Amino acid sequence: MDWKKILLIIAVVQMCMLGSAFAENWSEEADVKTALTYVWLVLAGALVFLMHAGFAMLESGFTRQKNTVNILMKNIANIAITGLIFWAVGYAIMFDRSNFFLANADSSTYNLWFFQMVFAATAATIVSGAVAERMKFSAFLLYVVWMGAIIYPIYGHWIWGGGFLSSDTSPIVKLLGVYAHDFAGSGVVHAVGGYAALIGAMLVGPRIGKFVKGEPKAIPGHSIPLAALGAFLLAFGWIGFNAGSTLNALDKNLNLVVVNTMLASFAGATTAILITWIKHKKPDVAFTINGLLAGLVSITAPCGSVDPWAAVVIGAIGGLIMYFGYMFNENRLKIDDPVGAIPVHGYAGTWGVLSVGIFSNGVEKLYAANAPGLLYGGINLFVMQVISVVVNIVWTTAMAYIGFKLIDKLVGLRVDKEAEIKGLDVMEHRTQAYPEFISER
Amino acid sequence: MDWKKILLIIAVVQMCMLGSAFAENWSEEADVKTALTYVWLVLAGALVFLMHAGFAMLESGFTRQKNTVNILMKNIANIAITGLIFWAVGYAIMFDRSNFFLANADSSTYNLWFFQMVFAATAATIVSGAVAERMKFSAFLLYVVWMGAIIYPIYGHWIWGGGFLSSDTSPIVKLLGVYAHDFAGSGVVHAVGGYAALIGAMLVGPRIGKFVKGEPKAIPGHSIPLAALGAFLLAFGWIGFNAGSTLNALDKNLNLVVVNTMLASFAGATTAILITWIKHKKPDVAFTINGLLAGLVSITAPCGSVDPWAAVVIGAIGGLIMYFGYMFNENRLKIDDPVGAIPVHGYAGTWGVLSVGIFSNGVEKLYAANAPGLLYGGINLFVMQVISVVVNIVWTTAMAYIGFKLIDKLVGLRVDKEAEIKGLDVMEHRTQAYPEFISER
Amino acid sequence: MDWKKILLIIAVVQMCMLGSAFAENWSEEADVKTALTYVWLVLAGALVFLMHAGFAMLESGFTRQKNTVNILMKNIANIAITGLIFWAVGYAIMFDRSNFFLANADSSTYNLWFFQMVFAATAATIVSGAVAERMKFSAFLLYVVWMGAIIYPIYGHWIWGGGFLSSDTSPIVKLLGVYAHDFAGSGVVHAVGGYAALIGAMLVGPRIGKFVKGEPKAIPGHSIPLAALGAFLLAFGWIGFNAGSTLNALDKNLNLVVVNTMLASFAGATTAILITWIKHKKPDVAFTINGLLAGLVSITAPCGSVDPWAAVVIGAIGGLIMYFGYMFNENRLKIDDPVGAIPVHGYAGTWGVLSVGIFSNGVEKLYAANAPGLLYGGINLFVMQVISVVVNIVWTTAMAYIGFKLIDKLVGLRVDKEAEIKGLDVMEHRTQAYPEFISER
Amino acid sequence: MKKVEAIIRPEKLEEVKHALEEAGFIGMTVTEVKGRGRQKGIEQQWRGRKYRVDLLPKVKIEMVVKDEDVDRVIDIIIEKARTGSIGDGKIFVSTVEEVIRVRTGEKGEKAI
Amino acid sequence: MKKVEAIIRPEKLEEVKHALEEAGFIGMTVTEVKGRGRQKGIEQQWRGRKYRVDLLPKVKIEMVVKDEDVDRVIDIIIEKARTGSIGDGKIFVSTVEEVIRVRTGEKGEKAI
Amino acid sequence: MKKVEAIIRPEKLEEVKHALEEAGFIGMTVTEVKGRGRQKGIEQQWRGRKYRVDLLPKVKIEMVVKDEDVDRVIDIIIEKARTGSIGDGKIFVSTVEEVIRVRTGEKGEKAI
Ligand SMILES: Nc1ncnc2c1ncn2[C@@H]1O[C@H](COP(=O)(O)OP(=O)(O)O)[C@@H](O)[C@H]1O
Ligand SMILES: Nc1ncnc2c1ncn2[C@@H]1O[C@H](COP(=O)(O)OP(=O)(O)O)[C@@H](O)[C@H]1O
Ligand SMILES: Nc1ncnc2c1ncn2[C@@H]1O[C@H](COP(=O)(O)OP(=O)(O)O)[C@@H](O)[C@H]1O
Repeated sequence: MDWKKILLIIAVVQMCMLGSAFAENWSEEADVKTALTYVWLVLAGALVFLMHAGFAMLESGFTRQKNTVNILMKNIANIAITGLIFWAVGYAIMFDRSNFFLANADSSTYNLWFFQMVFAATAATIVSGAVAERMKFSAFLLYVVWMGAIIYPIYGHWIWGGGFLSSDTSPIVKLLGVYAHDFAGSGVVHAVGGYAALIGAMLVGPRIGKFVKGEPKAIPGHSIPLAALGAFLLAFGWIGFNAGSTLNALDKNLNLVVVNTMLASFAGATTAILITWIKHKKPDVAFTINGLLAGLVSITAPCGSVDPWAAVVIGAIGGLIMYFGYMFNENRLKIDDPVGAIPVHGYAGTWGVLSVGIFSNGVEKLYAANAPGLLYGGINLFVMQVISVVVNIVWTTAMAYIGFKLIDKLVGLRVDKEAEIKGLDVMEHRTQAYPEFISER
Repeated sequence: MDWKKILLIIAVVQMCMLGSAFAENWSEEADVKTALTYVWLVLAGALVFLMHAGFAMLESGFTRQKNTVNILMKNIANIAITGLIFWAVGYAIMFDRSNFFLANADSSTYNLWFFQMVFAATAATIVSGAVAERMKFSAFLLYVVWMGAIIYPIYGHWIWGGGFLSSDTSPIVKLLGVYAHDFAGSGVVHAVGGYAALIGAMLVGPRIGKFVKGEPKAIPGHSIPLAALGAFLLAFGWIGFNAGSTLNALDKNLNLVVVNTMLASFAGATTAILITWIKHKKPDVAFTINGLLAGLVSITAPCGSVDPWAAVVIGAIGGLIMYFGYMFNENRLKIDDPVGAIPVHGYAGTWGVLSVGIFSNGVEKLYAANAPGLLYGGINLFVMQVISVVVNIVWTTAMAYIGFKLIDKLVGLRVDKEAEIKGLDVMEHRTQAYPEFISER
Repeated sequence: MDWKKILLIIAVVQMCMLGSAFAENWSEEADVKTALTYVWLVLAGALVFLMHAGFAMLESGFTRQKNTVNILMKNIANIAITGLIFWAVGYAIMFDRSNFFLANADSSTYNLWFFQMVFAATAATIVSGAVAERMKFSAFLLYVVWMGAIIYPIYGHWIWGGGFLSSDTSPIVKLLGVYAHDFAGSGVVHAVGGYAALIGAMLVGPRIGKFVKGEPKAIPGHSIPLAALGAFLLAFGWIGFNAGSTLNALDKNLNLVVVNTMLASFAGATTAILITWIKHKKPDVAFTINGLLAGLVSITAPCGSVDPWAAVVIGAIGGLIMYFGYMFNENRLKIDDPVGAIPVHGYAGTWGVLSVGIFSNGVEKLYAANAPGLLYGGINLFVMQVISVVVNIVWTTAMAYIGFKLIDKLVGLRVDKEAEIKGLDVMEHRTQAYPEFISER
Repeated sequence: MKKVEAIIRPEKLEEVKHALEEAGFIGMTVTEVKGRGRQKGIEQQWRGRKYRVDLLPKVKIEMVVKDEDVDRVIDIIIEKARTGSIGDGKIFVSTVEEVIRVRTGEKGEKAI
Repeated sequence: MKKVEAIIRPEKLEEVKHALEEAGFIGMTVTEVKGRGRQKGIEQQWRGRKYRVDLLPKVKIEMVVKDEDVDRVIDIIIEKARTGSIGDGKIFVSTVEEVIRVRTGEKGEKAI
Repeated sequence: MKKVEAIIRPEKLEEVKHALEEAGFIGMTVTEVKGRGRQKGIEQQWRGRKYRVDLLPKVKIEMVVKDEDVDRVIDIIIEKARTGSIGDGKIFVSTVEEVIRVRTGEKGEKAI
């Protein structure tokens, strides 16, 4: 979604209404094309909503039992609070300054708000897994507000809301003759979440016992079935995430989007199975799940602009980046990321944005990169994507750093040692994930 | 959905067909508008169907391990049996006396039947959680038949099927000049389920150990991850539940419905986090989940007739009602409701119906209250909503009482003490939820 | 879907595009009817995709904890690898020889590929549960390739791709004057999966301890909640599976399809509750779940061609066939099928195909059997269905036999005794499903 | 000092624990066990196939007490854990030579 | 009376239990434990990182029997639980001074 | 031979285990237990209703060792398991009359 696109959508929708946008006649039926798009985006948005169940399950499966209630609470609170923040300010900042608290909204605004709100909540929730098992619940809630009100909508505005990376009047766009393209948000949603997760995990520090004399140690999660269920729910929701991002049910490109999304996720999972089988003698389940997701993250930006074979390549490389990125984080950067959020959403997200500049086939579409990538002889698109990646990383890490530092001052980022050892469930929520006591059976 | 609406839908659909409804030409394609509505309601209905997975997970997570198989069986049996009953008699009683066993049905009847059937099953399943861990499986099945054949379709007929609360020719409608409005069923579905749950829980009595010398004791459920998954699945399905209830894919109001649904659920969850944090020092996960659901239940009636800010208020109040209602039930009424079904579906459901009479903005729409609430200077709508609430409570409690008393005579409501202590799984189903025996590992 | 149908769909879609299929103008919006079908099939396909979460949960719930990671890995790997194989060769073999690697594809091809790919993966995954807890991971992956590249697409071609059972020019079709009809794949998908499962389970042999001196022993699974969740997800996905199979959003028959799908599943579950209550004194949860699924499998072929009452009968008989088939397999054939895949998908699948020849009401529709069954005086359709069943069983068992024998030569089918006793999770994946160790708490 | 090891019905734990507490016996260690005695086990089924779970869930209470307290402890346990039907459990008494409190290193009866 | 405490492989429980039953030894208490002896533990991995689980799952059988039965019980356990490779387990024997049946209050050998 | 039974904090297991290993004491059996001593238990809540979990999770280590090793084993456990606050645990020592290695049938001290 870029500026051009948003304008087009809004124009189309407005044309379908009698009178001005803000005095629309609610007792008339919508035009059938508009209605089709409405229904489609409601359903696609519902699928994205379910991704939050996916995150909740994935993250609790990949962390220890004693912190499970805390992870679940974070996921529920995240969608609730981001939703309210996005209603109050986020949407207005990102798209239209007249829509604070959804003032002046018509039916098409409501439609778009819903679809965009579930995206905003996705960006916010990514951090949850990376700082799991040690960040205070109150600190996390403050971060959620910061993300939903500032970090996400401002960067989102630059790419999707007519900001300097996508506006016709922006000098950089004029210079290069192309827009920064991020179809469904490898950068806007995932990399923003991923680099905020990087900063969060660095500032909160590793879990007790993760690094012993600098050596990373395995701290397995507590339930692979929950993690696998989460992965399936995420992949399911991703169909809505990507295909819905045409924002137009009549855009025939959405079929290609779905095919590319599927192929990249399959390639990511298969690559992870192979690389772990080779490197560690046995196919590893946690990496396979992360590989599937890395494939999905990678294809999120290019899915409307590349051929299926390229989707396979992009997804496979995404799987490799996830694997080596995870190892690099642990071995070199000594970052503790219990669920692998940083390589999956951050590194593979950046790769996804860059891959547009490499593999875009340049075919004219309603909404695609609409310029050739390196492989098709184009340079400018690639340059533009590099710029958007740099902006993405600099902005996100800087703002996340400021946010987490402020929160640290305010309430402290990390639970005390006793709480970490006993578990956040008992200490922060006074309950346990599986609270049945021996005598109760 | 009210009578006027149903007629309109049927008329539209019939006009789209050649010849009479019951001799429709199946080898022709449907008109594109009709087809869009068909597809939309099938998908929205599918989402509602998945709510039954949500109920099953929520209820098993919130109850003890020794009764988990029983809860799951009740949820599966409920949808199966209600479905068959609604096919045989329920639908005909509620909407059209010529459709027993779906006789004389055409494509639009089939479409509506599916969407209504998953609603009927929702009303029936609410009781399951409230009487959990002590009601006989056979008694529950008989109740399901009673609910699906009598309690639900008759009250439903009054509100949605052209009965005395919604028919143009009804004296009360003539007198007040407004219809009772219950968009997607805060009253028809949730309050009916909730008050039947109240009666069921009272008649079957509290679980052994719940009240010790009149003091309520905590009996924690066995798996918070299952409960949280259930909540997410329910919220996901609710998008179909509410947005589908326009019964018309071309009604642009459905976007507002989705926005209000989301905002109310977020407000409900956030309120529950805050109130428990204040009152009990720690944010409580079970109440947070119930708060999310209470927000959803509350907004189900008003979601097509109120502005987004009102949805936030309605959801937040719904969360409070849930919390204080739960406490009141345990502390004063000494009712044992393991999953919180009565405050969530009953009390918040009633609140939802009343809130229409307060917050309805009176904007003319294809299907909304179409009259102003108290805040907009209207009185009659509020009076009508009060009447419908009274009818709802009197009818449901009376019929549930008769039903459960009859069932008690027939097979007995409650398992014996031994079965309750050992668990219904072993005694009623001869198996366990996690049946792996030590030597099997 | 038969040949006639596919041609019709392709023709319609092509007519909606300017110029030739392979030079379509991507920057134009799709025709609204075409767009509606696209959106519908993407969503229906997404629902079918989620069935893979359902299989993963069902199968891990019904097997022992020590093999859970293995089952989950098999389900993830299955969808990933089948997806890639179906992209490379499967789709081309089944539908159009010019589409290897999705070459020459336009938007409608992409749309159909996605919907068909999730079906192919369903056929492949059915075997997973039947050979669970003892087949090598590598052997299973090779089987997946064999299924997705050979067994499934070739049989699928015969029924849905214009092969000898459905082509106008086929001698057998000319002779009988009817096509073999398998609406959504009781035969093409489920029976193919089910009989491949039969051969797989026979060749790999029963688990250690399943038969003691020829006597079958119970080996309970490890989590009923996971199994029940799986069943609900499968039923949810099935709505897309069956209703999507009209391949045309404007086919009004899809409402009947949904109604029949629901009713048959309810009848299957109810029958299983009753038969186990009678035979074993207590309603059995595992059989109830299998009964629900058997009802769904049975109705998958006839759902577009029969009346609702017939759907109830077909589903109920499906439930009985599942129950007695399972008993027969264990008591007589001494086959060990941990999840009941063979009776559910194989036997009930065959029943579904045959039931078309019995209950088809012969009403002319866009896509249905379009010929009367035995009950309506027709003979030829029944004969044709019997033929297709025979071809189905012979082809599948023969090819599965060849495949598994080859794989046995190549890598061996079965893990060694030590691995089976210790569990495949530790031996094949070096991890555990619930890996939290005592000292980690 | 003696170790009193009582294997009782899980549903009786709360009552026994409470009564012991009232009598001043606080320290104890509880383990979930499975046991078999005269009680026959419950028949279960899986897909209609019967199987007997002949090891039933029990709870084991271990208490180390002074020699002179053994009889009172036993009496309390018997009083509270008895239902009169098979499966009520067993109590075993044995000698413990030394008890040490980890926190302080104290030994003998004061460490109990 | 003696307490025989045997720590064996979980997969052997069924067989040992059955053999003891045949020989007339019904009463027993079984606990899931983790143990370490000469056996080295299994190496596992999580995201490619190895970790050794050096406490392996075992099953502990506790039986209180008459003095004269100790040897037979030990023989049966050894016979059924032995595989010959490291990790087969250990048996410990100690004295129990008193046994009480909760249901009846009976004491001594008749309570076993 | 003596059985040393130590009930310690779960989070100390790894350290204690490691230290015993260094000192040459490999064989042990570990059980998850719940215990109560002077420590008061944690208050939890469920829908705002408080309840006290007065049995806290502990880990029981059982080691059978030669008589002369008892003191060293105790010292190591105390050193590693002590935090100085209530709930550190207890150690019980009792006599074991016989030890048998299941794999070989060896008896007595060589079987430890
Ligand atoms: N000889 C024994 N050794 C060890 N534990 C025993 C023995 N006999 C019984 N138990 C334990 O005591 C529990 C209750 O024994 P049971 O025989 O069922 O009670 P009762 O003697 O009252 O019939 C058993 O489940 C088992 O855990
Ligand atoms: N000294 C000991 N004290 C307590 N338990 C022990 C001791 N030695 C071994 N065990 C228990 O016995 C189990 C099997 O011991 P192991 O040494 O592996 O067998 P083996 O000596 O036959 O090779 C261990 O897992 C542990 O539970
Ligand atoms: N008399 C006893 N008998 C059996 N176990 C005991 C006894 N006293 C304490 N324990 C066990 O030791 C654990 C720690 O005891 P606790 O009294 O809390 O430590 P401390 O004495 O250092 O305060 C308890 O949780 C319990 O498992």
